[in-house]
Amino acid sequence: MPVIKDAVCSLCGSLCDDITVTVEDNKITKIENACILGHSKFVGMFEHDRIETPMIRKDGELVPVPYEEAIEAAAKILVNSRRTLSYGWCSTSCEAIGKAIQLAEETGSLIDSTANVCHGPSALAAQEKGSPGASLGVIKNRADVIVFWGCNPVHAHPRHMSRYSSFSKGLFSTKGRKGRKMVVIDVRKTDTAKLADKYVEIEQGSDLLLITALRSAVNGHEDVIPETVAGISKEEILELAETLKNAQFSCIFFGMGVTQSRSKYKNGDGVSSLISDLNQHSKAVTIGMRGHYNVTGFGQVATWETGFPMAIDFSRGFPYYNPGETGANDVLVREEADAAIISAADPGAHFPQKAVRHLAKIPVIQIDPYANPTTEIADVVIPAAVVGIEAEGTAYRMDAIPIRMKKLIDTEFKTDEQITKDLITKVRELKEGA
Amino acid sequence: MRMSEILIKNANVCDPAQGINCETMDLCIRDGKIVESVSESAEVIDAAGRLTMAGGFDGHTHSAGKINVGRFMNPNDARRTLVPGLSGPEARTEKTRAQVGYNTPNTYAIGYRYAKLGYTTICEAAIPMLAARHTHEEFKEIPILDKMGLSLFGSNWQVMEYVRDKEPEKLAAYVAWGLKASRGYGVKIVNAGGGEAWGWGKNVSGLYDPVPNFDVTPAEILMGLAEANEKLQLPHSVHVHCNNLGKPGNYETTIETMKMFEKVKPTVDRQALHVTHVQFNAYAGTSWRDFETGAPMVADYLNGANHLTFDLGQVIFGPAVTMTADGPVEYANSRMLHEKWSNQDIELEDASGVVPLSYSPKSFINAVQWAIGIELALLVEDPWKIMFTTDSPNGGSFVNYPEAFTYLMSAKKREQVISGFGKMALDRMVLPGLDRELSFYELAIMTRSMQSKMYSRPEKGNLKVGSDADVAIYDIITSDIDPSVEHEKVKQAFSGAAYTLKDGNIVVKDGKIEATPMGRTYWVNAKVPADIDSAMNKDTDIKFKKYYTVSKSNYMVEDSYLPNPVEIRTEGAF
Amino acid sequence: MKLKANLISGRTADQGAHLEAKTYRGYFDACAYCELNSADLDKLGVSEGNSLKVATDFGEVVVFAKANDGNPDGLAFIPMGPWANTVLDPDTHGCGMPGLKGVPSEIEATEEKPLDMKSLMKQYRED
Amino acid sequence: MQVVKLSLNKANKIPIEADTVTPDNFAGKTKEEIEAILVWYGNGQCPLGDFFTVEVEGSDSAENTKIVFEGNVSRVKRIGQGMSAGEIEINGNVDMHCGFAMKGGKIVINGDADSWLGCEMKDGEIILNGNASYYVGSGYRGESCGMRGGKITINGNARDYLGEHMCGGEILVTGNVGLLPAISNNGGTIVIEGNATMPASEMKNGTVIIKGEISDMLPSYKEDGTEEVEGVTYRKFVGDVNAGGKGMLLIK
Repeated sequence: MPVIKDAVCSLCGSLCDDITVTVEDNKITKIENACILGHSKFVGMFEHDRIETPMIRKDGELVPVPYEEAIEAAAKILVNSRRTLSYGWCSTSCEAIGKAIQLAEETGSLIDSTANVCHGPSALAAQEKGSPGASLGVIKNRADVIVFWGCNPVHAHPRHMSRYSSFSKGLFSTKGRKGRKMVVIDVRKTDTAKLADKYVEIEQGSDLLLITALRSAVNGHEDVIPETVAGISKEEILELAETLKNAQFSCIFFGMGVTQSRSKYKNGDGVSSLISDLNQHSKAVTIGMRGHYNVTGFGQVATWETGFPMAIDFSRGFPYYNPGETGANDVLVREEADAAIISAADPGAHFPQKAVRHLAKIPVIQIDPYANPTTEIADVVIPAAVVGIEAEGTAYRMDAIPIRMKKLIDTEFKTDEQITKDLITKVRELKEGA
Repeated sequence: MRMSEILIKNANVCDPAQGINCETMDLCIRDGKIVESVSESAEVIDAAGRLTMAGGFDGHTHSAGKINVGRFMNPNDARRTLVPGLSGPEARTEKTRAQVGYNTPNTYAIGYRYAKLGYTTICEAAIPMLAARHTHEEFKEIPILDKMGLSLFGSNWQVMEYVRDKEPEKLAAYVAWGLKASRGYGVKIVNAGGGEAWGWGKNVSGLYDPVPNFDVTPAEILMGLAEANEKLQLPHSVHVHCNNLGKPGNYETTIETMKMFEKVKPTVDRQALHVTHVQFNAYAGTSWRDFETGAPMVADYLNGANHLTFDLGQVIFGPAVTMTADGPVEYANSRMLHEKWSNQDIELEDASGVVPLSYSPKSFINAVQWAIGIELALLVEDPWKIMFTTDSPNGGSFVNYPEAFTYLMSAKKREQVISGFGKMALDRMVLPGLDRELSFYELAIMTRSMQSKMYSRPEKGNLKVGSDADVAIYDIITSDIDPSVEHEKVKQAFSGAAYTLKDGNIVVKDGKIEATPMGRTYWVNAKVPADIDSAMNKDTDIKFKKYYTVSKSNYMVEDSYLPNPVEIRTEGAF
Repeated sequence: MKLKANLISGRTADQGAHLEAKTYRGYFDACAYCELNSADLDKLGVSEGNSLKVATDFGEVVVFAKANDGNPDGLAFIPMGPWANTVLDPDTHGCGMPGLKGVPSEIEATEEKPLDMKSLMKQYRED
Repeated sequence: MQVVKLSLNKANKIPIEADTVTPDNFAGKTKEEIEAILVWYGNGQCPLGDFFTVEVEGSDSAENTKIVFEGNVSRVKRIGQGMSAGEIEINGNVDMHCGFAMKGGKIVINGDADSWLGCEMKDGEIILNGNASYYVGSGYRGESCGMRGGKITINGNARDYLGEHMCGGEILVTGNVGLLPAISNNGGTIVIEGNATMPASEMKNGTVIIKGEISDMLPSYKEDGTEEVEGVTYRKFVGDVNAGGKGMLLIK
């Protein structure tokens, strides 16, 4: 039976590439080295219901149709729309993302990724202050202080700590966890916090206050810090600042606790500034804990193809970018979008009610391997291959390292890339006909 | 679709590789190559006596990979329209994808705009090997141009260990493997050892300052890699970004580095060393207070040396984005200028940083930087040693090349700019005393001909029979124009070629994109004896097992990333 | 009695493990709950498995009660998913990001049962 | 004097992008010419007359041209973008980017304004007799300079990031503001008569006066005595210390 080594796990932004997969009769029967999330993706796919056939909603019900009919219906929606939202494209390959962007350009659509409800503010932060980071192996080999701020890798990135951070060993970190100080800053004592040497419980929404206090401490302005900031005593803040200053190499990993809370991107902006200040004393970097396995890839591809990482509006034929105006939720909550194409993401599950209600009102095209809440409000549904298992392609890890995902088993399903190409062809046909 | 035959009539050819200096003749093209003659059915382009050169070749540009960080952190660059027709947002057309940007244009704009300038080949100056797929993914989306890239070796653990342990053969084997893994064309060394020091927030201070924990000096790294480069008989020499870049007084390190390479014997008919963006490395003085030009000293050395080439790194006034594997320099820039700062250290390999900035003629430092690039071009007598660059977009965007050409060709144009400088700036430069004006012939050498030799690409940068039919026709009648006076016309003509042909396809006509064929990617596959290769692989196996976070089997860039590859094989002299 | 709580949403391993099985009971179990600490649950007089009604300015949703003593007083957590999103803040704050953490809420015990995923989504289609 | 009255025929959801609607562009034009001016609507362009009933009185230069919007134009973006002279009056709510990069003239809004009001404004005046949304007088994404000159008066409340990256000019808010007003300021004056949260983060230069209550004062300001402005004595704070800032934050 074929055993595939060093397979890439296409679930979260850790993009572990040391998975051993056993395939029997075109089924994955065994998987080694993966976490619970990866295991569920690789082995679960033989248990979960696939969308078996293209479908179109007729009289309120999704009914099976031939592929060509679904493509034509989808293309018609796109051609007849004045403001299409193309959304998702994060649990898929960079090759598919490139085609999605081309489709958006040719249809004058607006295209956005799941960063809209995840690390979008981190991009805005980088646009204010830059993003001082490193590849994950740099942390593994060098870091003696690791901070997890508003993130919970035990749940969201289960192998992160063993492969890249807290527990990993490297050239200058031979003692692994013993040689490292692990700090967790969060609003509640998460399972990650339980593993920390130091847990700092911050008042929800006060991240920028704490970041600013840390900066003042690091920059020698202790005097401006009051006795308590963000629910934390000045003494504790000064101690934390000393820990960071005296590190040989520190890394602040931050998650949605930072990006989604009050002050939004100004928190990430503050973290970048704190990192810059810390480098006056020691080496420090920061890395965002990205969720979808290729949300980083969307940002990369979109940036080189359009100049912008997300929330790109092609209405006028050239890319325009302004999250707050051109983000997926912006145009749904304001009820601007008159059609949507959604792939490799699930806004039905992950957008606020008001946005989902608007999606339910407009024609929605969904491309996905699995039924999910978005399917419930979709009008054209096109099943796709599972990228990273049934199709190969490029993905970018949370630290922007590109890795090629392997094809592990055969499939009859078309890839997102192929479906999108077919849509481009059909859209051109319809436009020429018109 | 490729026209099989083209006849370019009445071309005023300037092709220094053949010693042709603006002579009017016909050029024949068949199947993408320059040929002796074509049949009567050939498509005819009437050049009408206009200036005709081989396609331009930018041998040092940041156009794929790190530039994406620049785009990402500067969305404001996308809306800049500083150079009409070559910057800013442009809607898609039937022939072209949508475009944005100035210093950091999207990939499509890079292809179209270089082609409009008559350029047909670029060399990306820095591929971080672990992230090499990224560079090639961007290459795939840069239309028209032929591409190559230089892989970073200067702070690589395996390299430093082999240098320290005096294992030159294994070092050569590792370089060959790294080039293959990253599909690189040559060896780039950025601030040798400095990337590793930056891993601890430090830097190396010069050629003989040991790299922390590795017990090697930058000088040893440079010499070790040069030896490996020659052992592998690579088509390009080592490509060096010197230590101490951007620091007053660094011209001494630069000359010292150049001198050190006098003892390197090239195994291929080309230079032993290419020193890049020398403008940033030709600074005299001891601090920014007494900062002044070091160009005369560097030029003086270069005039007596015959073993090396260099490029300018010319500064353009206005916004720029600095991006380099020299991590500590970028951090220092950001603190000094209070600018945003991105950093990306790459495990076991190198560092990098990106910082936007703006060069102002009102700043005496920027004015002197501007002058240094031009001084180097004018003070160094032999243009075959000089490649014209702005180190795009470090000194400024490549779309300003036509503007910069006028600095070299017209003393009047220089006077115009210099008249805006303060006395302090004028006291720190020698440019006002230089009256040399470069000819079209000399410009052609610096923008295409010398690159052919420097990169051992005989089919590029010239119009010899058998060469690639990459041709640029500019709307200039050389006999009717005095570039010294009519510099505006020169700039206009170089800003939008009358024709650019790529492999015999008309890709630009009257400054507009006509076709967007996919270019090639050149990479080097250097042969290494099997026993040495296998010994080296045992060492790298350990690196991957213990220190990398990517499996060795997932490291190598797959064929699918190079849709149109050209593999250059070298035999090696082991 | 109504408890005023600061509501946040976020990932959990269980929610993540069901990303591609959202039509299953396991997903419902992984997402249709609200965590409070034991003291807060006591205040509401509910124990794990009872129903809670969570109301904000943006909607209300019925979910199961779950205890998590890592939560400080007055902090409520619902895993990211359609149940949480019924009550989160749609305003994108000028930067594209809705209010998915830090939404003021009122929580009370209820006899109603949480809707399954399809029933929840059906409302949106039919309203 | 030329007066152009525009009445929206039917409320729209997809925004109209009216960057061509300025006194500079309308001056001297007839009703027919104005109706024919193209505006973006989603991914296509339409003549203004498709959306608006246009009435024109007189014909004059830009300085002497006044454009009046009758009623809400809450989905019309970029009104008055880049205008250099004349006046625009909006008798209702207006969408994003109103007065973006304006260089002169005057805009009066008798309603609420959506985000980016007076963004990157260089000169001129905006009077908002209603509430403003996010990013009043700020800069485009990634820019280091927002508003450079002119004056914005808000007779109401404003939301977050008011005056982000402001480099010059003046903003007056008679009501309350949201989070992080005057963030990353590098010049200009902001006066807030009501309350504010986390003001003046990373201010390098400029003056911010807050007459109401402050929530969550950032721990990066040094108290430095008092300052009297127009007869009122304020506590004076200098900073932001982390930006090496010389900004002045005056609070009660």
